[in-house]
Amino acid sequence: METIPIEHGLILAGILFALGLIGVLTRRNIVFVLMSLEIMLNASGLAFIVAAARWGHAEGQVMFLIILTLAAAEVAVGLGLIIQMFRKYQTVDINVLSEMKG
Amino acid sequence: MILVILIALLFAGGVLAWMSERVNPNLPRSIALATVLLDLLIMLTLLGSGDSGQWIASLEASWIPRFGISFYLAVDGLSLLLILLTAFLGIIAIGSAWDEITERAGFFYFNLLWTLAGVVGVFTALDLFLFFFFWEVMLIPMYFIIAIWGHENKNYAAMKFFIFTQVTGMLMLVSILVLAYFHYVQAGVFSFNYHDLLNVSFTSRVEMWVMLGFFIAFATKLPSVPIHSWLPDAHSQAPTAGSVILAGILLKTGAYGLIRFAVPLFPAASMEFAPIAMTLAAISILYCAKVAFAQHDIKRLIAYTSVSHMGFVTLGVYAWNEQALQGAVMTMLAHGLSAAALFMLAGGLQHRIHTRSMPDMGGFWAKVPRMAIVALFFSVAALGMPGLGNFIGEFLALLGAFQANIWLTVVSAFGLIFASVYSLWVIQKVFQGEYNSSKFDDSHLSDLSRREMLYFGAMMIGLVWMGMYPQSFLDLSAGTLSGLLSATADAAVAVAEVAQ
Amino acid sequence: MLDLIWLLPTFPLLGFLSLVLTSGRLPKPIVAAIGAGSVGLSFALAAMIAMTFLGSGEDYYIVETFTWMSVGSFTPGFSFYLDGLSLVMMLVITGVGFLIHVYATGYMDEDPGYSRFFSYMNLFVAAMLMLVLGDNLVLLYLGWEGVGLCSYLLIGFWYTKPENGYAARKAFVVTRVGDTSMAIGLFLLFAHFGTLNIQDLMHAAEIEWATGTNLPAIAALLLLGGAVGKSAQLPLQTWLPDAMAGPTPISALIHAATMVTAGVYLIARTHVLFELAPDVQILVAWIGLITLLMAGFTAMTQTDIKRILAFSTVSQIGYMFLGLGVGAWSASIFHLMTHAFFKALLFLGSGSVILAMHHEQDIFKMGALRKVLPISFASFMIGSLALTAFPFTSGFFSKDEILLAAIELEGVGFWLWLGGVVGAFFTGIYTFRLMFVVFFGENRGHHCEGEYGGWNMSVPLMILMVLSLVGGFIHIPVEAVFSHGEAHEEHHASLLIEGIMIAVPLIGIGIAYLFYGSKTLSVENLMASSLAKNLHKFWNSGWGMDWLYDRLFVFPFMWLARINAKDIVDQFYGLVVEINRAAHQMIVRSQTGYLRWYALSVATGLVLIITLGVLL
Amino acid sequence: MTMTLSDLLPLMPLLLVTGTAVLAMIVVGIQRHYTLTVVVTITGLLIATIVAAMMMSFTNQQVTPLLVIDQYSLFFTVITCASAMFIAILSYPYLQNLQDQREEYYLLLGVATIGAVVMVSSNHFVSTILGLETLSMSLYGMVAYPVHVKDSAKFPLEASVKYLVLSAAASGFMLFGMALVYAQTGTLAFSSVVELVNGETAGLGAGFSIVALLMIIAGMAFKLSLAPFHMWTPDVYEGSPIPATTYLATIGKAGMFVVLLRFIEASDALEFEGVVLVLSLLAAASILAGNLLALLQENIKRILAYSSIAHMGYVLIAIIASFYVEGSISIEAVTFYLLAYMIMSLGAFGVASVISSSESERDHIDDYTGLFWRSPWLALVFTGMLLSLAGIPLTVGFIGKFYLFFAGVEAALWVLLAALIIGSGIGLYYYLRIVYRMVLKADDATTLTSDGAASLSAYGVLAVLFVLLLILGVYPAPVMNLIEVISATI
Repeated sequence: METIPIEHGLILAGILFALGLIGVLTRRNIVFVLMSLEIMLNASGLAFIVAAARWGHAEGQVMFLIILTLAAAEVAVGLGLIIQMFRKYQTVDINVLSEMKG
Repeated sequence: MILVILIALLFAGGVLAWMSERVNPNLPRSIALATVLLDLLIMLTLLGSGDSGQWIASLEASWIPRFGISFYLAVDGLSLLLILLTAFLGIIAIGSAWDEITERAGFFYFNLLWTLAGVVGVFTALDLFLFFFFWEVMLIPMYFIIAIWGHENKNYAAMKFFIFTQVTGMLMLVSILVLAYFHYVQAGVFSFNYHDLLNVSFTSRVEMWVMLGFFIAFATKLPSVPIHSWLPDAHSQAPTAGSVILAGILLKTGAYGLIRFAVPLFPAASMEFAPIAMTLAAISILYCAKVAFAQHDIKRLIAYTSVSHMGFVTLGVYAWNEQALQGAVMTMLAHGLSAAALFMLAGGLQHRIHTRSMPDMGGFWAKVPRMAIVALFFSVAALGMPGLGNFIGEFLALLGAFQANIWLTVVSAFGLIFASVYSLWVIQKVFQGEYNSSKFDDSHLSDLSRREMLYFGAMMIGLVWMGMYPQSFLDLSAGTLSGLLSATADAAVAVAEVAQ
Repeated sequence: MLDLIWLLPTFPLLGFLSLVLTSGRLPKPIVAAIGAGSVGLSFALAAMIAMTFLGSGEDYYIVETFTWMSVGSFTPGFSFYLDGLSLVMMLVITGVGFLIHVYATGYMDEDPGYSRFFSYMNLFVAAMLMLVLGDNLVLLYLGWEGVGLCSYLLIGFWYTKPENGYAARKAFVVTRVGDTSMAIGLFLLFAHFGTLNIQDLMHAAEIEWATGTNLPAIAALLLLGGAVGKSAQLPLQTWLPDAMAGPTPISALIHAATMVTAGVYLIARTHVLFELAPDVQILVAWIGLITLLMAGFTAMTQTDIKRILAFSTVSQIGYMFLGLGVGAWSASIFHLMTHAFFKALLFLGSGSVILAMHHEQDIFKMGALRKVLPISFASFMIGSLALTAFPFTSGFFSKDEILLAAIELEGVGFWLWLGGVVGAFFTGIYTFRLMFVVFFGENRGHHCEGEYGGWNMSVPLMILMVLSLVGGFIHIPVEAVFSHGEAHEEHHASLLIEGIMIAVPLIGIGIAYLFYGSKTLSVENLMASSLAKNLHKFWNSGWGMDWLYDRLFVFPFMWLARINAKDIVDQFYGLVVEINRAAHQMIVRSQTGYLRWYALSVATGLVLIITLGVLL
Repeated sequence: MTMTLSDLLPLMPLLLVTGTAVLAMIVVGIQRHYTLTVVVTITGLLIATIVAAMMMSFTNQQVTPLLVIDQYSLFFTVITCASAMFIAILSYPYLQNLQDQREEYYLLLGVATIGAVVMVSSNHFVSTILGLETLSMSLYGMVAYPVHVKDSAKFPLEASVKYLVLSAAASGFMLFGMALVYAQTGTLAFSSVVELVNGETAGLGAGFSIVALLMIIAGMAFKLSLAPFHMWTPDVYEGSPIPATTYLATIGKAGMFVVLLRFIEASDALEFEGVVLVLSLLAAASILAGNLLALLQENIKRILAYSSIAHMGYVLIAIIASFYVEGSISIEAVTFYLLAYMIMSLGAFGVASVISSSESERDHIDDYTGLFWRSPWLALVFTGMLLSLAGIPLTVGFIGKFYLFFAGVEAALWVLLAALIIGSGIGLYYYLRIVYRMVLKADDATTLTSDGAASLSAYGVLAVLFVLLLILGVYPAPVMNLIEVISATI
């Protein structure tokens, strides 16, 4: 059976990761920022899966599950904050959060 | 043990003085005075016990075994001379603060005593870590003295003082550590003990760099051009007692460091470096004398003259022969007294008329004749009048330096001319000429009080003693200095051969 | 007896201490008693010591008291060295000094700083005695600086006037230039011989240094620097005329009789060194000659009575230097002594005139004073005669010896002699110009009530008059000191030369008479030409030396000081601070507060470190 | 992979902390009582501290592949638990007047401490991530805690959002890097990357390893706020309530540093020149940027934030030195400095916390004017802490800096030492500026202390810290010996 080379999988994960990062950088809507963060975390998860496939371990897959949980928790807290933010500022534009500087 | 008591007494006295303020605001100064007097008495018991070349008293206890650091204090003739000066000027400083410091006196005397404790520690520590420890300990209380009781620009001055000495101190720390590390590599154990570190050998390049770390730290404290510029600010802004301590004692720690550590630890590098150090000294002497002349602020002026005079010390130390070294030590002592006295006079004037600006003064002779005579005495002492201590120091330093480096000595000797220019200029501006009170409030312009005369009298006697019978002082340090000279003789010869 | 020599400086020193410590609280008579009495005691003791010493027939006598300091081989002591030279000096200092002290008790009578004045005077005498009695150069230097200090203090005695302070500082600083040169000379000598004991040095130098080599020349030059500073010779002569700002007894004591001759003493003391450096020795002569001529020209143009005398002092010390330069050591010392007599007399006389004229010093505002001020007139007359070397006055003998020694010198000797004679001609003119203007002619408006002061001012004048007249017959016992330097045969001068030397000053006096006594010749006519005017101005300013030095040294120094008052090194640290500030301002702008910007920096950082890490 | 009782015993401190959090939750569930919750939390943390300290002498074992309970981790467990306890005590008066539910804060604090204890014991990526995220997740909550309150002094929301987004991104870096390392080595435990590259096992190439390591390092650098990953620090510090800031600045930093230390030591990352270079650059940049940024700051929290950037840079020097130096001296340096840093940061923020409260934060430098004459003891403690941060003798900061210098000299890291000196020099300015403000004459004579009994305990904490500061500054030998022993276990 022709296996997919590990490099390909990692490159895919890398591209995903980069996309997520770019999303974080370019998006002004905080919901999209959170989504981009999800993409970054999931890219890492993919990388773990790929690596686990290389070694035939379960460890990498366990790690992926942990990442999923982690991302979920992250988003939960994040969304909570977004609600507070929307209450206070009536907007989800992340640039309003720039009162502290210098 | 006696050495620990010396230092601990000052620390404890400081705390006690601070605490006592709650009982009675006049108590701190009495406690401080009593503490330093007691210290002086204890020091005097050390006099005459043992040969001056030997360690008169010492104490060694393990402190931080991880690094082979010990709590190692010892006193020989040179150290004793300097801690005596410290205690003496400490008393004088307390005296000058007696009426001047009324706010938060407790904390003031706390800082004063802690500074003194740090200085005594510096003069007695023989473990390099401990030395550095005390070196830094004395800075903080001094910082407070300037920053709290200083004059109009105190924050700037205090900050500058602190940053200059601290940053260069860190260079010295690095050097100390390199030294200790080399000792570790060569002997297999960590040690910061002075005697152990004397035996460390280097390649000449490394030695030069390590020596420079020490030199820069000490040259800052001395101070020497081009790292002198903290001093005029610190002096002009500090309260009188602060200036007395700074000029009288703190500057001497730098010179002491050169004599005790920088040269003996790195004899070869020091000899090689000597022409540069002496050049810096010559520049210090002339340049700062010139800058002093241009100052309007009387305390700034005296501060610059201090730099100029300490140039003779550097010159003497790096000439590294018996006359020159004794000259350096005598200059340290004599300048300690004369500069302290001049700062007290300037401080006294400021206290009375609330200005330090010389163009506003003039003709005070008739108003305050005693003060005028005292000022004249110390100015004349400062310009190197034979018969007074400063002459002995500067003359010996130059005499010795001439044997080491003719041209730099000749150049430095011109400092004697400049010294007369600015010294007499001060007398002219302040005490001679027409009296004109329109520029300041002269309602408090009174002559020196009995108490002030007592302090000045003591310092005058000290200077005359140094000038007329310096042997009492020379004998104390002679043993130490000749020991250092013979220990470094080999290196000196080697460097001289290379030079040829 | 001789062992008591240490008491000589001690008496005035004690006087000084007691006056300073009481600081003006003592009544005047007691101050006078202490001030003059202490010097009187010293003089009495000095006289006894002199007799004992001369009676003993010893060449020298050393009294050691205690070691000043002992550092390695450097062990100067408070030791006194008595020989003919120091004997003469000590007698002149205490003797003339005592007379001037007595005179001053009257002169300073109304001054509020009476006690201060005498304390300085006493300190001066003590220091001066140290200078001449010290057996090593360090002790000599102690006295040397001490007299300089007293000179400074006394010139600036009336301190409320800034110009007095200026004159005082100028005197101190200019002489300090010389002192520094001398100090370097001391270092040099010590570096080579390991001692600063004068006699040891001289012996060692004779043995180790060959005549005409570089080292003795340099050493002699450096000492010469000190001497010209103290003795107001070219090129450091500018301070002395200004020093007249002090009270007149000071001018008499310090700036005529004693301190200014210290340079002469120094060279005489170290004459061995100068003999080892013949070039330098002849330079001494030239310096003396040029100085005496320049000062002579200037003296003719001055109008201030004391300044005229001051320039004359410069000129007379020029003669002494001339004498030293030609090897006439004892003649120079002889002239030093006679000069002390007659110049002290002249100054004290001028002091009486000034007091009587209510502190007027311009001679053209005086006139016809010979009747009103007979004692002053007498002292001026005798002093002037001695100064112009009128035959058989004291000045005649001493100046004669110097000039005769000069002409005997091979080569340049004639020119030196000729210069000296020309100088004597000018001396005649300016001295009697002063005489005729002040004491003859008609009163020019100033009211004068006759002699001021009592016996305490007149008696010293009279004693000095006697000394000025007969001082030339005193024999000074310095042969032993200069035994190996000087030819001791009598001078065999031709009649012609003797004649010239006697006649020339008289011609000068005559010219002065024609211009100022009989008014047959008019100064105004002479001054009509612009050349004469300019010359007058030039000479009057002391050959523009002050002008020159101001531009060469004073102004550049002041300029440097002024532009760098803020200390350029400090500015550098200010720059460091500014750089830090600027860096802070710049970098703090990166903290924009925008989340996306922060994320960008994180991402950039990541890319950056990965790039760096991978590339390496 | 089964847990036995002998595995549970070493986990006692962790279990105790967890128990504390759970117990506190139960207490809150039964009845809301502020003081009781606080007491439970403090007591639990205290017990955990004591137990961890007692276990140090005899415990040294790997518990499951995830956690290593050795003397080193126990040492930091003690420090962590004690610090958490101190922060809990400091929080007590601070939050007393909060117009909101106050009790849950202590739950968050407890949970965060669980995360921190896991971190200091971890030598496995999974436990690192678990610990780190537990800590971070709780901190988001602590930072944003007063978010409901209308007139909360600062911007907890903004701080929390910034922290969350950036921290999650950094976690992403770290996770991705871990995945790459895992792809390289086949294990999630900290292990030598280098051996695998050079060994026979099929590696993916050195460049790959470097990228992997650097991504992990970048993630950690973010958490440690090393330049250029530092920008969140001042904003988050400023916006958070002071006790949360304190937690972030002390436990958050120290836990991460222990992980970094173990990771660097285990992975031999410093074998790669690139990694050394990057770490050196991070250290130098942090030192300079941190100090320069703090230079003219007017806000105490921001000053301390920037200075923490610099301090992390200082410690990094010792980590780099560990590669060059034989023996454990540089690990000791890191350990001692972290200890010192904990003490002085706790103290400095503690003073700020004592004079502030949840409705009025006194974090502007002007608030401290004349403090020396109004509340001398507070000012004394603050001065001590600031001087210690500046590295002045008599304080623990000096000994810490001495260690760093020693490590740097032994490793001959001259450039970094130069940066250290320059940075410390700049640092003096802003520390002294605060000290100067405190000794200035005050305009008003009001004392800046919050009311009585509640803050008494906080004063106690400050006193303990101050005494520690001095004792460790003057006689550090016992602690040094201890650190020498435990550092050998890494």
